[in-house]
Amino acid sequence: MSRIGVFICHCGENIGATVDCERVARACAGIPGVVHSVDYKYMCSDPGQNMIKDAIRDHNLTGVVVGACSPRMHEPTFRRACEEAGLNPFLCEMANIREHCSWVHEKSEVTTEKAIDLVRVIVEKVRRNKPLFPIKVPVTKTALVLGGGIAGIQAALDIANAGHKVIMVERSPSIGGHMSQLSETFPTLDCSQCILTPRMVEVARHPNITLHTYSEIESLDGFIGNFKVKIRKKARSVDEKLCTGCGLCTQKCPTKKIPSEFDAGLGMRSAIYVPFPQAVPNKPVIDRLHCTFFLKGKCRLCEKVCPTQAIRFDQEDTIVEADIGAVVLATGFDIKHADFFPEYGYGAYKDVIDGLQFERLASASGPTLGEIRRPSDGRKPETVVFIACAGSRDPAKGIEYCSKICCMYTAKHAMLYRHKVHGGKAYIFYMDIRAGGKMYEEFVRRAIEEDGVRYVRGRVSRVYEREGKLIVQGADTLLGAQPVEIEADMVVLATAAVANDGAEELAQKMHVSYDAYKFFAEAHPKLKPVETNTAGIFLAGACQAPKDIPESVAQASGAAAKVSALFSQDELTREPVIAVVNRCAPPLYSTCVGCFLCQAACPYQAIEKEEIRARDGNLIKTVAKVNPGLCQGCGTCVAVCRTKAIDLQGFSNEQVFAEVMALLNRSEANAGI
Amino acid sequence: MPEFEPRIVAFVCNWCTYAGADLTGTSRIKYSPNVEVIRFPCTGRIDFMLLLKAFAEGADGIIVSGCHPNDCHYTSGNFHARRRWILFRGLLDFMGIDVRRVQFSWVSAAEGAKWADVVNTTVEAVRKLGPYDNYRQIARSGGV
Amino acid sequence: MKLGFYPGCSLEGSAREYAESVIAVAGEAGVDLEQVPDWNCCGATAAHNMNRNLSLALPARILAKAEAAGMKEIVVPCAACYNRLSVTRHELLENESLRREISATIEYDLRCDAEILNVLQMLDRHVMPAIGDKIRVPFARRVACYYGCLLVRPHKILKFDRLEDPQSMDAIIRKIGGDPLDWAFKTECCGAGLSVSATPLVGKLSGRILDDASIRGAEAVIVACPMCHSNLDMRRPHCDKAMKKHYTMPVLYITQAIGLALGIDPKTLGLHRHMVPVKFEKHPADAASARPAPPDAVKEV
Amino acid sequence: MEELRKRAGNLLESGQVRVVIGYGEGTGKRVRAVFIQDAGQADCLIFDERCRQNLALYLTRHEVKKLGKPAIVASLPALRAILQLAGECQIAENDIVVLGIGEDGSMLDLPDFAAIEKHVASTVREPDPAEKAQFDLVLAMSLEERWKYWQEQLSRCFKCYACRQACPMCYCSRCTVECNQPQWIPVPSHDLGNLEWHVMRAMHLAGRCVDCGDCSRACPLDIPLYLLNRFLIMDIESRFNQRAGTTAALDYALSTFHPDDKDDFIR
Amino acid sequence: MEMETRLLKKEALAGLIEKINAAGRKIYAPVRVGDRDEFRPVDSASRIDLGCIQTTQSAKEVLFPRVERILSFSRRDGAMETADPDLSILPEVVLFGLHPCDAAAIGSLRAIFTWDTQDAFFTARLERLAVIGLSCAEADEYCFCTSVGLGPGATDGSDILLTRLASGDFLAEILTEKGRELAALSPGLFLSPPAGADKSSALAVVEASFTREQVRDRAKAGFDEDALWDGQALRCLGCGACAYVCPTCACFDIQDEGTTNRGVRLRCWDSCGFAAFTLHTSGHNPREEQGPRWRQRIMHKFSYMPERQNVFGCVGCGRCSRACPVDMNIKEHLIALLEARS
Repeated sequence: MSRIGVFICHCGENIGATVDCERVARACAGIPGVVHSVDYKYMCSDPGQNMIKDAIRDHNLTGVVVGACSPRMHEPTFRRACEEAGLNPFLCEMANIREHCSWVHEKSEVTTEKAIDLVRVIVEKVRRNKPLFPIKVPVTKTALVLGGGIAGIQAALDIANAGHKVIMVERSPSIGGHMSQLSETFPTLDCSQCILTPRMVEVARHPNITLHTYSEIESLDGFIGNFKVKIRKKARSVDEKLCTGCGLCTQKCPTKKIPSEFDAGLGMRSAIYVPFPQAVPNKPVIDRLHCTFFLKGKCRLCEKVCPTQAIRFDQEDTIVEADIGAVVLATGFDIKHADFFPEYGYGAYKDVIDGLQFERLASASGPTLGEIRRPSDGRKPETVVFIACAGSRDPAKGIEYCSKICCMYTAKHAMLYRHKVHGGKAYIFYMDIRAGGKMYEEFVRRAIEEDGVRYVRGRVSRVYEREGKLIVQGADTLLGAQPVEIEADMVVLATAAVANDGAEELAQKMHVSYDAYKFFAEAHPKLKPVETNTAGIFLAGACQAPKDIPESVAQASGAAAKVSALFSQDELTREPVIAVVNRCAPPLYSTCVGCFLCQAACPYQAIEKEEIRARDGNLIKTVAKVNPGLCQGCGTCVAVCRTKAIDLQGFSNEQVFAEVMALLNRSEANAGI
Repeated sequence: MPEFEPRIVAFVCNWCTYAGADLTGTSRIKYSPNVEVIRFPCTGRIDFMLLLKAFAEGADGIIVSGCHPNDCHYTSGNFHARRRWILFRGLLDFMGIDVRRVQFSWVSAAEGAKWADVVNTTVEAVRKLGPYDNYRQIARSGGV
Repeated sequence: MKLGFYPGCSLEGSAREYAESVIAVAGEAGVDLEQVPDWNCCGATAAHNMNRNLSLALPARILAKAEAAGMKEIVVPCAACYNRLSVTRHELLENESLRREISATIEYDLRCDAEILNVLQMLDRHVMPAIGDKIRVPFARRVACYYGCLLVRPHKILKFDRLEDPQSMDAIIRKIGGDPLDWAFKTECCGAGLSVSATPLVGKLSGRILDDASIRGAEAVIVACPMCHSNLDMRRPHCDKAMKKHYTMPVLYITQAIGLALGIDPKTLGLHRHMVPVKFEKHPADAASARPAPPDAVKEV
Repeated sequence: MEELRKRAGNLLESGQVRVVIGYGEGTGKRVRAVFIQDAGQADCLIFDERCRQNLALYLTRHEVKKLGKPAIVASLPALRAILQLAGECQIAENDIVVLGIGEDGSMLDLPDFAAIEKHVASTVREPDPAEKAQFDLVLAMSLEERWKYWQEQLSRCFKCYACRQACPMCYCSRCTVECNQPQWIPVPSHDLGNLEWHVMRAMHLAGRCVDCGDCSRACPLDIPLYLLNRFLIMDIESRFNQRAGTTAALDYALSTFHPDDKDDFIR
Repeated sequence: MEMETRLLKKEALAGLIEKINAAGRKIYAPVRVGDRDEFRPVDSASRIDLGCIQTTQSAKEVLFPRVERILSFSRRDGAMETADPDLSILPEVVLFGLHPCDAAAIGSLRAIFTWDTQDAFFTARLERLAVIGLSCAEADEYCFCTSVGLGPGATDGSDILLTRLASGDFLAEILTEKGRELAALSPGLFLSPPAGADKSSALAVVEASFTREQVRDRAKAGFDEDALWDGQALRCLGCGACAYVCPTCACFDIQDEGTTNRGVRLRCWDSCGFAAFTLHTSGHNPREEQGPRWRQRIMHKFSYMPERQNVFGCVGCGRCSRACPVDMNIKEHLIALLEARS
């Protein structure tokens, strides 16, 4: 007969305010099989947990039900407490009487009645729990870091320095990400290349890191500790071993008029190119869409000049397979482009540019070698208007969130402009300045007070070109909403930070959930920011949400720490919530009739065929068998199986059946003795 | 005569709708208390027999909710569930069982407000339909 | 081809020439415009700050009359009427209880299935395809197409053209041989109803519009709304006073421009009714960097 | 019939098969399944329009398997059942010899599953007009009427399980009806027990039933069970374009899916 | 109690039914349903199908319902209480038009239900039952009552046995006390019998193929002839149709339904034809295949019951053969059994 202990938590006032906890405890005492039923102010506190441990020992309990918050919150806490008291942790379950009851209903008889129901349902479930023991699964101690921006670089270095193998995959020809495109970085204005390139070199030379640039993920299968990844190394048309990176080919290449992605379209590059001088690996790539050889079969000039004959026009994409234990997603972000702002004339007027393009103008390795010049006629602009929140915080444009970093880099841009063009006038139209980081506010004050940047609080309604000038129409809400009209030579839009295109397909390929804006979804906004709902896959950087460099690096180190923790043991213990095919005495041996309709339903291909043979070796029947390493416990096979031969540990047919019966049959216990 | 309070059981998946319902809680959005939730790892795990059991045991309405297509933590559990519900709902309707009392929905972990709305609209709809006497009558004939 | 036609008060009053040109051009394309029987005032912008149900009932009654007469498409040249009828139709279709309430008020169970077309939609759908080859005198003028506000807002309901940078009128002008100017004041406010209560303000607002058009060398301003026409044309003295300049550009309705291109004589097009005489002088098209015409199909958020 | 008897005799004499499952004369005008084990008895094999029972059901019975490799006289429904059983790994190609008989009574040469698939694909299934009329009648009923109709029909059932035992696709060694941990289906044949049994039976045959009609014919109380199966067959065919008994490969509606299966009821 | 013979005019039948109805007795009789006959409650003679050879289901449901609540339990503040159903409210029932084989079947049922413990439910219903039998004027190839010691005019089990004469009137033999009570309800309708009324000429002719004693001895001797039983049972599906339509099959299963707090105990029909009938919890099944189960059906009716309750368990009504989906004809199989020398 089961000896179940029920522990009802007040959670301070969170539950106690609307649910009569004493009555719930009293009511549950009446349930057959419950031998101990108490309530306490904070069950998850140490005294609370000790109450449980003592009760387990004193009443030698065979099951524990904690009526408190969501199991997604404290199930591990209480299960660990039970384990320490010698009770199998899977005999402890939680009834969610906080998020699903006390917080969402008024204080009333009905609410307490519902709380009792919810606890009673879980008591019936625990009564039918079986002790389960974690599954031991080997862990491949190699991490896959997806994305070569500063977040990816930091994560890769931390994991590699912890002594584990890392495979980094970067989509573009070189690592570095958006940070490599920046001129200086706030709030210290130190040169982005100077602090980034040493790290990039460190990645390239790190013995534990295998770098695949100009490559993408083909597929990812398996599960935590046992992923199998297929990486598609796109054909560079250059043999990386032979190429010394001398750059002769890029100079001699006749097709020079291709807008450079690295320079955000302001500068030009050749068909065979290295994105930027400090590129790692410093090996060129042939852009097959523009290269004359691939278009018309002629030229081959780069092949002729190459001192080490490293050009391979016939190179094919290759698929690299690897066993992976954990994945860090650090694929970064993008900014909103093109004709998203007709009212600002963006994409129509050459002198209306976005933040990244201004960075390239300000960057010493940029198309204008660091001088701020107008893309239209190359003249130095005397008046530049910066427009913050271009697209962000604008429900009409479908982007409601704040992109977090634009206030800071817009202040930086204005400061850089003032430094580079002394007589220039800089205006910034803003709504609110978000400068919450360390030394951030001081940086913005410096821009205003020392560099004379004029901040105008108001939104710009229209930018139009007239007689060579860009007329910026806005309002100044601090001066009584006066309409303001500025004749500017150049306008810089701080456009919204959005997810990369292709982020959705990548998330689906990695079985990771994502939000409405296609940013990857963290497991818990506050408590698990670097994990995803998929065990073994972690997040770092702006792919999770717009964030600046310090936060990306911090998150990357966090993700790396998680990976190192995972790799710290040889075997990974996995939750034993997996499916099992029943076995019984001969002559039946199992109710499974070997129809294998379940096999097609299993997303993890975890169901195999097993032949049951008699002692003399002849085949009696072929039945299904679940591979405990692959099964993730979704239970689809259990619902597809006609003969109920396969059952899910922790959510067995008997348990869920009993839960339905208990929920709908209110007993005297509810009547409240 | 006090207003009829329907009893509704909700079968939800742990990763999306249950988490969505948690979010409804953390955002303190009030909704009617007539619905009680049973947690499953995935909608793929919900056996169609459980819906029949729920009606047999006196439920007036049923909610089945899980992850949006392509969001399933197990990649395809909700797709299998959708196909199962398309067929099962058709069969129940063909046999005269009132499928207006069964509300299927996708609620993600970020849609706390939607969960409250699904609950409230289902409770109101079932309240309008009244207690499920037809089914309760044959359940009583079961000798209980 | 028979279409419903709702002139509204201004097309029978101060904008008679708009009605005449619409009917003339439609006639050329074989389109017979049949007035909505016993139509009433659409409530314009005044009704809805008096009483919401009134602002819905007035247009609803018009729709009811049209529906009773079996009209499937109703042409509404005046932008204000077009706006009121479309918004009302949208509200009633979205909200069943409101539809029943308003149907009760006007004593007609309104189904709202008739479609509301503004003049540009009517031209696109029924006129331009029919008169492609009938252009006798190409309207070879550099013009500024002015859309005003009510033709494109509220965008979520009207879903007509692009909100910030509309292109439909420009496209029509190109088709009849004109050279539509690329300029930024397409949807800037002309002062609308303030024409009576704050005429100097209208002078300033409309003046700025005319000023920008003239700097870019526009020979005329093309409009599709009687309110815009009256502010840009009738209030021209106020504009001149506010901007301290004298603008001679005529203001034409789109249908008048098409009429001219089709060779219809100016009198039937009602050109003689304008305050600013309809004469075209060649302005030196200065070297303002003409903005390349953005692609038609670009869909705006 | 002559050719059938000749081929059966040869198969038995040559030892290719140990038993021929076919039809023989029964009581009065009735026909019954016969299990011919020596060539001499081959003459009592018959085939005419009375022979409608789906003999494929005996292929999964261990009493019959015990007799050794069988040949089976297979009309069209039996052929569909054989393909579906193959798809569910219950019979392999060389386990049986198929004596296929076309609708016109002529012998078919069906050496392997592929040939059976081709033949089944070439036939068109015309439902019996009376059954089609009854189906449309129920479909046209209101919800309340359908409930009353099915309560009337199902309340007569006394759970003799002839519908289950007569069905070639119900070969489970322990049917879920006999599972009492938990007791999914109430055992007594009261209204609730009957309704839940027939819903489960229909759902367990969804995407598997080959529409041979044996369940309705076997029911001693003439309850129109084919209506439930046919509804699901048509629903699956129209929504997912899948038909049971058309391929020897696995193509089960409930364990496959298409990302954009259409539904009009999920919020 | 000596037997009286009276005459019941065919017009008087309606009156008799009315009288019985008026006396508050519930009458069941064969009624045409679609293309079959079933026992249904009737309140007027017109609905009775006198020409019915045999109903699909037997009338045993009146004495032994397919589902019967034998007790209910509920938990009141901790303690479990049980309550027996109130048998006093059972109605008085009259089975009209029961053929002699079905009437005799009641004897077999009584033998089982009162063998060692008196089954309260069965006996309560039996006390309230009166049977007005109807001799068989017609039989079909499935009937074999004469082979099991009965006949188209047998009187066992009936309180009154009507035999329809050529004139359409009924010869009524009042056989028991209950029969006399029924007749006393409407004395005017029972007239003195016409002279020379010969009952046997109005009866159907059913040749006997064997005697039940032959089958009893042959079956007992043939218990181990597996090949014989297996051969006969190869095509048997293992369903329960034969058991559930049979007037003498009385096997039942007990099921508890409800929750830990309240519920009921139900008795419902079961059949030895099912595979799970003899399945042990250990997984072992003494009767693993259909052959032994078929043998059990024959042995129980023709060997075990005569031995234990000296009454035969088969009355030759032929329902099991008619209902069987795969034409397992019991008469034909018994003949085959006798012909196959052990």
